[in-house]
Amino acid sequence: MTDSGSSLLTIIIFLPLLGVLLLAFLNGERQKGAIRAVALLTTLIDFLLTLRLWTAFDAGSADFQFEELRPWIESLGVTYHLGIDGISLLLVLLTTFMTVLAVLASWTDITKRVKEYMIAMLLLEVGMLGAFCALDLFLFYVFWELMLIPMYLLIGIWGGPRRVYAAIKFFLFTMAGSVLMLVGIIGLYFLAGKNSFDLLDILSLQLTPNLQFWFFLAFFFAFAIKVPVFPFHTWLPDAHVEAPTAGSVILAAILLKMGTYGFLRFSVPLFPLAAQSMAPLISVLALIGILYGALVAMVQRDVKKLVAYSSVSHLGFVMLGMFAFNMQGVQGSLLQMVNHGLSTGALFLIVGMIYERRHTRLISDFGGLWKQVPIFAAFFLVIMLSSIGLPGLNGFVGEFLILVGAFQANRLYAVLATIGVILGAVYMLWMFQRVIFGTITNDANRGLRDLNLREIGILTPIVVLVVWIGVYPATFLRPTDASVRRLVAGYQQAVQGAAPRTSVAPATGADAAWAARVLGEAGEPPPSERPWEMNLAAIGSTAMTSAAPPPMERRMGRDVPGAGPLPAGRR
Amino acid sequence: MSFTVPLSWYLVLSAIVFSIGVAGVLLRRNALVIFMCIEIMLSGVNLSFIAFSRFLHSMSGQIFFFFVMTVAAAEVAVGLAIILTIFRSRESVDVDEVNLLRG
Amino acid sequence: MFVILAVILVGASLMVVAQRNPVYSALFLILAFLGLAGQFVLLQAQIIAVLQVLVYAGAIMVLFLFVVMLLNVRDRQAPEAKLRWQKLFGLILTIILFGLVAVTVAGEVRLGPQGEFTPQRLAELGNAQVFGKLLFTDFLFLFEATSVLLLVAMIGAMVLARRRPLGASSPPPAASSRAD
Amino acid sequence: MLDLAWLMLALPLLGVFLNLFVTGRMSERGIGWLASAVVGLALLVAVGAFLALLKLPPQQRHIELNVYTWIASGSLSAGFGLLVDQLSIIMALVVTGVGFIIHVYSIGYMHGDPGFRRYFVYLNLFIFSMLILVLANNFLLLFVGWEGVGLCSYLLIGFWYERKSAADAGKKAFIVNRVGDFGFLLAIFLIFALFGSLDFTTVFSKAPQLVQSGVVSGAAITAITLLLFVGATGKSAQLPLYVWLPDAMEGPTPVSALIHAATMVTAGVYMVVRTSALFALAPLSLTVVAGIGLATAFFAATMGLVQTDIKRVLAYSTVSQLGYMFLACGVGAFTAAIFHLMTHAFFKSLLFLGSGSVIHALGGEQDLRRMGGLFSKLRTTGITFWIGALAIAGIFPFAGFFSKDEILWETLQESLFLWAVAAFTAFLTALYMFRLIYLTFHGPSRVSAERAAHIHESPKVMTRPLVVLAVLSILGGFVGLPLIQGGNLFKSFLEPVLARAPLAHGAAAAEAGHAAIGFELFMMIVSLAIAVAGLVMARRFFLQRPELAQRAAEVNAWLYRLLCGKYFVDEAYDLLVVRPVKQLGTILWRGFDVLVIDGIANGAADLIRGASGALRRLQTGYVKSYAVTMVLGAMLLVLYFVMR
Repeated sequence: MTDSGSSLLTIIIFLPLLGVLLLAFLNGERQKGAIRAVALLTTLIDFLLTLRLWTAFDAGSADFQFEELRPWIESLGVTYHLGIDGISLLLVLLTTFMTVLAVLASWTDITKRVKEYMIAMLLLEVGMLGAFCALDLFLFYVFWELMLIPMYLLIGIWGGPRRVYAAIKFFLFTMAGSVLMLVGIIGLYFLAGKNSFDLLDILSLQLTPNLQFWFFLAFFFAFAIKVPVFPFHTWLPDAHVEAPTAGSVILAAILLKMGTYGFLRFSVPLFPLAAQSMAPLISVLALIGILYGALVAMVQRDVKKLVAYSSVSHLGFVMLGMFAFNMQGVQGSLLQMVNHGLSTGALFLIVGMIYERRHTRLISDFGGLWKQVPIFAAFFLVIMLSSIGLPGLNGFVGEFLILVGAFQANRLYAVLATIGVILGAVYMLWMFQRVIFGTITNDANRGLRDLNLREIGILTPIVVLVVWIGVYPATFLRPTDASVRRLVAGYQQAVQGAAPRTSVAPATGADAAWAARVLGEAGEPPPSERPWEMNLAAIGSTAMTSAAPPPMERRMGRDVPGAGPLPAGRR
Repeated sequence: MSFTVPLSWYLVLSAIVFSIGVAGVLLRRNALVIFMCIEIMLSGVNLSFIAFSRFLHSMSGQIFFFFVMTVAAAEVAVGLAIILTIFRSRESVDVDEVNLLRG
Repeated sequence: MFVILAVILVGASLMVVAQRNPVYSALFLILAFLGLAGQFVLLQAQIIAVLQVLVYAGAIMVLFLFVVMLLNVRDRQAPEAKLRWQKLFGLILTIILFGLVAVTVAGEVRLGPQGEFTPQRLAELGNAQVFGKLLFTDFLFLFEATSVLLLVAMIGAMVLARRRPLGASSPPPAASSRAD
Repeated sequence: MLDLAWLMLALPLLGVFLNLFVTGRMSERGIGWLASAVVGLALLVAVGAFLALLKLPPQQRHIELNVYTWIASGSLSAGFGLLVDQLSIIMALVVTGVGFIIHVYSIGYMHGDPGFRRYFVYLNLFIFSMLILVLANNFLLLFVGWEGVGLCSYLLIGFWYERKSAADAGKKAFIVNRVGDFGFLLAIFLIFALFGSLDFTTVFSKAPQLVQSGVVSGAAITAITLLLFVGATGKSAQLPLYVWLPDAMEGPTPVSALIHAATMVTAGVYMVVRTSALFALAPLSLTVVAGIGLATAFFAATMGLVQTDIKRVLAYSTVSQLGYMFLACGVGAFTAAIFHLMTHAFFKSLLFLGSGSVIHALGGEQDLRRMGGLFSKLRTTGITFWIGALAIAGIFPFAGFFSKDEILWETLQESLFLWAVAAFTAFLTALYMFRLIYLTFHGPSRVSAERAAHIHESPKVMTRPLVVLAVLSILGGFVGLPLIQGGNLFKSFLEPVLARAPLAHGAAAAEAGHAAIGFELFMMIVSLAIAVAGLVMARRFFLQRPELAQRAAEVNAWLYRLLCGKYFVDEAYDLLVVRPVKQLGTILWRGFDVLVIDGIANGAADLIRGASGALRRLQTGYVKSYAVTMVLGAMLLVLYFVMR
């Protein structure tokens, strides 16, 4: 916990406030163009600054970087502690990226109270960035709540016909969770007894399993509602359907990630034992979410609602991967957060674009759009394919890693989740077919304009990223490597330390440190106790207990980082 | 001026006055009278303050009287203004007819 | 002397409650206040007595009388059947309350530590002097606070008593000229 | 040359990008020829690579090119790497060769279509994906190609998206394939979990010893192979997932030829052969593969018998022939499977393109009942079609004879029952193929008058490819001459790839088989006789005495209806899978989401509202009541202090 001397993070987080200040001086009615320009410029500069963050980021280190540590409320030990590691870096990038697009997307969509709208948007960005960068629990909570209000306003003021209902539902659900989290934070503060809310101080806390459980639960509700994990998801479709396009985009792309990020940043490292004991429950909930979201999405008539339920399904994957607690699972879920942000965000953008033209989102009102708006259809196609996880596009990489991870943790979960992949294709294709294919049946669709340059400009960067991640995911995986490795290793150590009987540490005198490393890195699950799985059981356990040369060699080969390509000339 | 009057006499007197005030508040319906009764209640309390001040050899009671008086003055000013407005709009100062706060 | 003043006080208070006409109530209230002031003198709190007469019996009651005259309302005999039980209940409550308090205070009252201002000392220094000195030293902040309170009350009263609510667009002349 | 193998991939991709972004204002011909040229160049590269491979000694014909590491996470590392060996080069040759021919053909066939450019973009993308599939050096990349061709298939089936049936068929193909992919994905997970790697070389070289040392159980290998086979049934249209292929005929005919006959649908066969090292370790899986393959071959043939749509007959025939290939795999005759795959690619694409030529000539007519007597008018098409039919029926000396006979022979080694069914299926094959020929090209014309006026032979750009394919269908078989020791060039070329997998059975039997040349010759004559019997019967039923066929249908009315209804499999799926899933979705949404979860949330809200409603009563608004309450409270407080 040191101050790196750089204020880059502070600048990034609070730059939008400067934009707000500028906007305050503009006349809301007469200078709409200038207002939009200022908002766009602010977010754009912010995005460029985060790019700087990316290039300067040291991918080899698992430590927090760009740290800033200043006292804030000294009497309570609250500090202004910022910093990012591989886990938050991608999400920070995603945030600034999607906010630019969201501002662009509201260019013509929002015509009333533009000034207030943009101010809410920029404040939202402050909240989101702050929450991703905060390393002080109190600070995190402040930013966490800060996001809530602009979003509430975005839905409640600029939303659809049932906006007030949706906004209040959104607010109450999230609030209910975050209050519990506050209780948890305060509890931790007193337990730590160091007069500090600092994450790193609290991390050093050794909690009993029982305490961990209760604290985990307190945090769980806040994050699970935000994600949303299965039974807490009903606010999501309403909020999405009623929110303005940009609101849905931000909501789907970033706010939901707050929940998953929270699990990864706080719940798992702080309460590993509770996480372990809760993992089956959460995995099952995630699974239910995957299948349930997909099934419900299938029968939706409103495109936006369909996309909203598909979010439930996709975030189920994220949760499943995370609670597999191994490299592939966690890294995949991290990548999938970004993927979901991109593809679902883009889907909402696309739905918004068509809504702006036709003022309807019912699937039955469309059909045969390809003929009329081919560019729109092409973008839609690519995004849809990315959403259903076609290899070569981003969704596949994330889903694949998650499933590989989940498969190692529990085969049954992975099998069931894979069914979700099939269902994902079903509802998306079906919707796509009904909207895009066929002949034009509704005359209102005949005069439809194709995308204009601004809209193409919005979607193109997303498509580029979608393909980029799909073809060369290393760009995005590598920065997360070290941090995820540490996270998984920390978790494994905690679990191993607490329950030596489930450990597979070699008793045969093999190098213990080496074994620990392997355990930490590969995240090999303990051998299953179920007899039917014994014969299929991961050979890792055998490899470690018997020091037989061939498997040993294999393992070594596996664990050399970046030993992907086989030695040449093997014929 | 003998000191034969014990403290408890004063206190009983103050209780009597206070209770009369309470009874007034509860029984009367004219807002103005109710206000007056509140003043009576305050007076009862004031009496006990002063009595205690006297018997405890402390000035705090008297100081407190001063503040009670100020608050009472403010209260009367605002309260009467409110009564005035109510009267303007409802042509009555009967508190039982004013139930706008009903949930 | 105590008894005489006490009788005046109680009697006047009762009349305040019992009188049907608010004007009489107000006048009886003044009488009660005067009685109370007498009690204060007995208690060697001359300055308080003076304040009681000046502020209560003088200023506040004038205000009361003024409003009473201004409104000039009589106690209308509205149907009270609905609230009769409440009145009864109130009366019973009052009596019980009184009983309780009286029982509590009537017995031997044990006093805490005594302060420095014995009657002798007070007589030496002068009640008003001590009072003033304390008010402007130890209780200065509270004193200032009350001044603010009074200011607020003043403004509040003025705002409330205005003919038209603040900020409302001017209603048609006919409406504003409506008699109170 | 071998180092340039990546060019095979790069060229079609280049074509995609050029046609997507650059050639916006180019003429139709330019677009078409550009797209064909890139595939042609890829073919040249493939040929070059093939020749280079031939120069190497057989044991060194295994080149791996690692382009870059694709996904690396923890111990998982999947590269973007190419593997050029005997198997993949044959596949690459077939893909680029047939692909090139069909590209050229498409220039004529798609002439004037508003989606001309889009069509060639898809087609190039398909070649690209297919080459990834066959050249991949690990399971994950294979899966990428696998999904890529699935996507192209989806797009091309639904190419005429305004037709609802086309769009539906595309969706159906994609989703059914996804069901198969489910198995494939799980197999990949299992492979990674057991072997810690996804590279073919690593997995295959490690599998036998790990099984022998007992580290990996036989059951696990069986599970992997069965899951892989689930994937293969999806892609290669085997029971029970074949239902998408007949519907896929909604796409343009060249697409049916390329994707749904020659290349993509054979991906499953390729995958099984590629993983033969694993299948060889799992006898149970092989039995399943053989059984499913044979069953598919038989049922598809029966269904093909009664179809009236020219392309659907061919589609069922494809399903049936794919079944043959799996049968070959199942009996351990992997080379025979690939051999049949290759010859099938030639003659089936020939047949499809021929049918395309017929449809083109008739202005879009596909119904056999409105054709007939076209031979005189469409001479080139007719002749080449005949060649194709003779080849598929397995008549000497056409290509199909050699490959099919090899499969039958290997099957006989395995089991007499399997052979009997397979032979009967061969008979059915000949029957429905020649039924098709007679109904289309011979007999009285049933073409409607206004269509008859426009009948014309297709342009040269379409007939030339037919001729090329016809030649291939004749000559293609001779690379795998049976009987003569060493005459089977194909087999000896391919064998090293599979040799590393010690076949549990079949191989030894095949060795034994070579000894008994006389017996083999006899069996060849038997299979030839079966095919000829089919021909003769078709001639009698559909050309000379059409009423016989009519009567046969009437006598076995229920059978006929069953066959026409395609065993009502689609209906069964609809009833048993599609509708319940949709209903479940509705129930979950309307019932669970809205009622239960929101019910709980709203219930909590109602509870609070109710409670506050009760409390509201206390708020009478009367100052008096408040005063009374206050006094009551004060009294209680005093009471408390007194009592204390």
